[in-house]
Amino acid sequence: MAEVGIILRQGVDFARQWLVGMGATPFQALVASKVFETTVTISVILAIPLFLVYAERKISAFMQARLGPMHTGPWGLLQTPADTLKLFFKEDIVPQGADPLIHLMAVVLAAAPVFVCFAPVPFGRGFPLINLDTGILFVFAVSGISTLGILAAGWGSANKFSMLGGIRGAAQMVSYEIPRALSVVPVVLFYSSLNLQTIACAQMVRWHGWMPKWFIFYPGIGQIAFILFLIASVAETNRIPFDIPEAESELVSGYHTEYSGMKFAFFFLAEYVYVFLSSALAATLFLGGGDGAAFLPSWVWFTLKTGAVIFLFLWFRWTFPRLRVDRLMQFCWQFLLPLALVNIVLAAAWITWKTA
Amino acid sequence: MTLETGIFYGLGGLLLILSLLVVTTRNLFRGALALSTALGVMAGLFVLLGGDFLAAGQLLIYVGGVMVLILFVVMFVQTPALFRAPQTNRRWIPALVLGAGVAAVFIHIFYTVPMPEETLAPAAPTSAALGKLLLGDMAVPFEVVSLILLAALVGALVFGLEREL
Amino acid sequence: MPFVAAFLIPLLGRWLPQRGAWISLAATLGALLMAIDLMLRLGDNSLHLPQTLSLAWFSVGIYDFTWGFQLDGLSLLMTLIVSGISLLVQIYSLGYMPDSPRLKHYFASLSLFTSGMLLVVLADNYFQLFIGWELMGLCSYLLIGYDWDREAAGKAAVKAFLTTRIGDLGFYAALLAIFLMLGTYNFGQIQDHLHDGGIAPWSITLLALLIFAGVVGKSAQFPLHVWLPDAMEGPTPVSALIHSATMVAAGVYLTARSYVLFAASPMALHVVAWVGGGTALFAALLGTVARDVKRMLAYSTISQLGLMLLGLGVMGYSSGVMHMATHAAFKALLFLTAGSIIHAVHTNDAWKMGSLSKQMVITASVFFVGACALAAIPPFAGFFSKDKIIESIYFAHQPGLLVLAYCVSGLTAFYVFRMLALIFLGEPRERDRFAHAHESPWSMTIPMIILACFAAGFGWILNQPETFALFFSSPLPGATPETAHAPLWVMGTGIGVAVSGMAFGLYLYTGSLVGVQRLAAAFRPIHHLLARQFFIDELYEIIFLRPVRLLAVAADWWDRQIIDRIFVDGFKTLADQLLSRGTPAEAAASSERSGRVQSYLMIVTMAAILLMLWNTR
Amino acid sequence: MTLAHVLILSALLFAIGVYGVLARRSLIAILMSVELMFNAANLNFVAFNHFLHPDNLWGHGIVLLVITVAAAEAVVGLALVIAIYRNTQNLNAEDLHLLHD
Repeated sequence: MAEVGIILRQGVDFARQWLVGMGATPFQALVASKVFETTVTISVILAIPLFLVYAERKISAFMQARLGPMHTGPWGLLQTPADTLKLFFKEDIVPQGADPLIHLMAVVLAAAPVFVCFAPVPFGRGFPLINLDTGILFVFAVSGISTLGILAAGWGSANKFSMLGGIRGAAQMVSYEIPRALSVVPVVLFYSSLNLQTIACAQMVRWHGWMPKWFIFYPGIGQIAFILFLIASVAETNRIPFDIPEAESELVSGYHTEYSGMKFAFFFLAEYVYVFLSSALAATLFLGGGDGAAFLPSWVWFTLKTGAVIFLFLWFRWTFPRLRVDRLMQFCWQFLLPLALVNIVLAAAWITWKTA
Repeated sequence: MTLETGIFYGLGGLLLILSLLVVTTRNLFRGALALSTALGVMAGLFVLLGGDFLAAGQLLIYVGGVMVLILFVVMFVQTPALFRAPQTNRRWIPALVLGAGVAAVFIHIFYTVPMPEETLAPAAPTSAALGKLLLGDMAVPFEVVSLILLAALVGALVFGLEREL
Repeated sequence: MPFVAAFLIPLLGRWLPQRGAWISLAATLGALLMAIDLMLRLGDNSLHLPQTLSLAWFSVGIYDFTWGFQLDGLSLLMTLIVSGISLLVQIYSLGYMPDSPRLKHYFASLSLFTSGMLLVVLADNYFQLFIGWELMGLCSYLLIGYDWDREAAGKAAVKAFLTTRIGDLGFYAALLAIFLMLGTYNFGQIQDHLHDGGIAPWSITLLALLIFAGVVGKSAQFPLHVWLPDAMEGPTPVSALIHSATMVAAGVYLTARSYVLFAASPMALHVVAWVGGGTALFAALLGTVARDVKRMLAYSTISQLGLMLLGLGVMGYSSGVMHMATHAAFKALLFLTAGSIIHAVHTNDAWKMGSLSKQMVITASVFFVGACALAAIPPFAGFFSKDKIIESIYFAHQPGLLVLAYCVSGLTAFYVFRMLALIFLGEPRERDRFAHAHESPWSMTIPMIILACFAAGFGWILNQPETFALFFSSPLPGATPETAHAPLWVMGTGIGVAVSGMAFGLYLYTGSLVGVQRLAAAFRPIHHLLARQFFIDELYEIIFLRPVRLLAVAADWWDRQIIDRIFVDGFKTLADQLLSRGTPAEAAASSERSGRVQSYLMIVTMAAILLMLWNTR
Repeated sequence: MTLAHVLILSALLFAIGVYGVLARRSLIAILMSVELMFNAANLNFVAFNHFLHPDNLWGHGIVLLVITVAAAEAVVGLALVIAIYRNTQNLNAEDLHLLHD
């Protein structure tokens, strides 16, 4: 297998030169190539939830000693596309008394930022769409916008359960964003860069010639940061055990109770893409990105690591019970946040000690 | 017209429309959403002017933080009557005149003061240099701001408490 | 390390057994081990003093601030003492307060306190020292007020905080002055400046005196001593840590650290010596009449701190510092034994105890060791250092101070053995308490025994030529004849005074106390004066608080009667008069005075526009 | 895109904010208008930095501080709004004139 990223990059460069040769200005060629790259990336990302939903169903079924979807296609492989098709053709209902504009905007605000977040993520060699200097900060900033979408969904549905779900969701996401961002600060300190590609490349070295110098292997600091990031990411994606915004037993379905058809599908999609994004970030920041033994290309390694983290997400779902809402906040502010701060101090001390 | 100028006009127009929406709409929730979008557009303008770190900070703090808070409060104090009543007070005409006056005076000033005419390309990435600046020459203002934040935290707690301390 | 522990304890303490005490213990132990390691490396010459380490911190304008550590004999000694005593005190606390509900806060504050003190002794500049200094002030407030549901404890905490703050004001002014005059906080650079002779003598005196104000506050010297006896409201281990060995010693440490400044100004030295000596005598007198066990010790602390400053004030740098070291050991010991006694009999009043040596053999014997050390009976620690102080006074040719020191020495021996007799000898005065008294658990006795060993032998160790040269070599070039020996009578008189004080104390207070009461009756006015602490608190009330209260009342009256009545209401009437004439413009103006924010804002905006137009024209 | 263009944009934005502060009834709307004015000022800082002093970043630093202070202002302001609402069930700036003599 080859380095798909580098091949793609070369292909795009070649196409751009060809366009210029055909009489386009370099600027137009650049725009065209960027549009192409973006389209490709977004299509790939859009396909990811299909696999994730299938994987989630299968894995959770195995964890509960069931078989999961079996009837549609071989091993139930076509179940998810079928469900997607069904969602496509469902009627789009706007509840009476709801604000239709906000009802619609909520979907856009919740789902659109996710795709933007992928721009600086390096999926392997040659991959990041734009080599953004503020990389990780950009991702956090843009993913913060989704909070607005959840609030708007809660408000725009004219439904008490939605409203409660929206408020809970916003409170939870705003709170957990802080330990999530702070858990990454040690990484940024160590590699003195916010750029995701720089961070990934900096981890492609070895300790004593064999031990991968991934961030998670820094004793103490790396593991604490990774666990903090993982917990906060699970909370950010509103998944069990942090799924009180949509807790079925309390709030029907939380903020997307009143959504149907494609609008609902987009909330659903956004959640799974967020899972993928968080796992990809975890792989980039803590697990060395595309680093790995040479017999596989970097994008395969990256996918494997991301898959491993995604598996953790699915595993959590069937392992932990749901937290009560006050416990959830207490956990964030009284445990995760101080721990993240202590971790930053430790990291700073480590660096000072190394450089002194 | 370069690409940057085009983007600038686009973003600027969008910004003005959105902010007009903020001050005119009767539905506060819509107004708040428009404001958040306007702040996002502002982040785009920052990028255009070479402030990549600032743009991310703007999104993170304003859109992800302050606006969520404002939406929260809107949801907290929502009364249907609030949205049907006229949203301007009795003096909206003088206010309009004054607003126009402010704009006119500013623009007048900008045209009387000599301005550099050249346009510049977006600068190099700023995060590292900005970090050095904030912890170096701007250390004291930085610390003062942290004090202000602490005071705001305590103040918000005191005002927001249901019962007296 | 204790600094990290201070943050870890509140964080993790909830889930840990003993509420996180072990984190604190481990961190302090780590600090102690590091200090011992440094000490050993000094021993085999792999490390040379002084060592410094500094990092760029931040810069304001042209000034760069650094975050630096300095290690020399003095700070190494202090590090050893602070971490050692802190460790012992923490072990002791485990036994003393095993099931207090706020143990987490307690250990967090202790750790933070220890780290503050370590910061003070390791800092290489005044700015950093000040941070540690204030950190300690905060922690002492927290720890004294630990039992904050008792009113006395809360008041004592506030008193301690405010009183030390007065001194800190001086120190703060000194910081500003140092920076203005020298442009640096670094000890080494300040020393260089002084050697260059670029500063006027009066300004050195000013700096030294301002710093001394901070010392007076922290080390509880007259007239800011009032907080220390009250601070005994805190838990006893806290008293042992803060009010005997470390925090109050920080003041003396600061004097020693700034010694170049003091030494360059004879006048400042005189002030130091006389304030120290005066306080020593004064507190020793108070100590002879106190009833509360811990207050007795508190007065003795004040008195001993006075002695240290006296020693420093007569150019006896090494004697003062050495006394600080030995005092740390035996005073911590005395406080811990006092805690053990209080733990056993549940009272602070020495008159309700008696004959306890029968029940608490270990406590009694270690108390005896501590008492001997404090009284400067020869082989014990206090003797060596106190002798050094007396010798330095002798070399300074200050007969007045010499007499003062002898008086203090005698009184010290007197009151400490009075205390010993009251608590451990004689008849049990309250049968119930006596019957319930018992020896303390191991976690309390072991630290006491260790400290007793130090109280016995520390002076001798420190007096060895090698250690002496390591820890006490003066920072001044061409120092006083530290190695010379005074004539034997100087030492002899000291021992004689101490022994006679001891004998007198034992004689008077063993057995029946009738004689004592008769004596007190005979000197009734003096006794009363002493028992009320020379009316210092009352004096403060009259001098400072009454005028402030009067001023407050006056200000209140002024605001209500003059400002509100005449100006505000007057203007309102005036405006009403003017506006009631009723032209349309005035009516409009009146409506704009409606209390509505936005109308006001509108006028402001209008004015702003006009101003801008005016300026750009 | 020259400095003048950016400044005019920010002037217009500021004017809209002024109008909002002066004319809106709801306290929350007034707060939002204040945020608009803050942003107009920020835009000016960045623009001046970009066009006049491209060699340093003081403008950016100040904008960061302004954003922080604005966040603090919003927090306190909204806490006040909630307190007022709890006491009076009313957020109309015109009805709040306790300072009226």
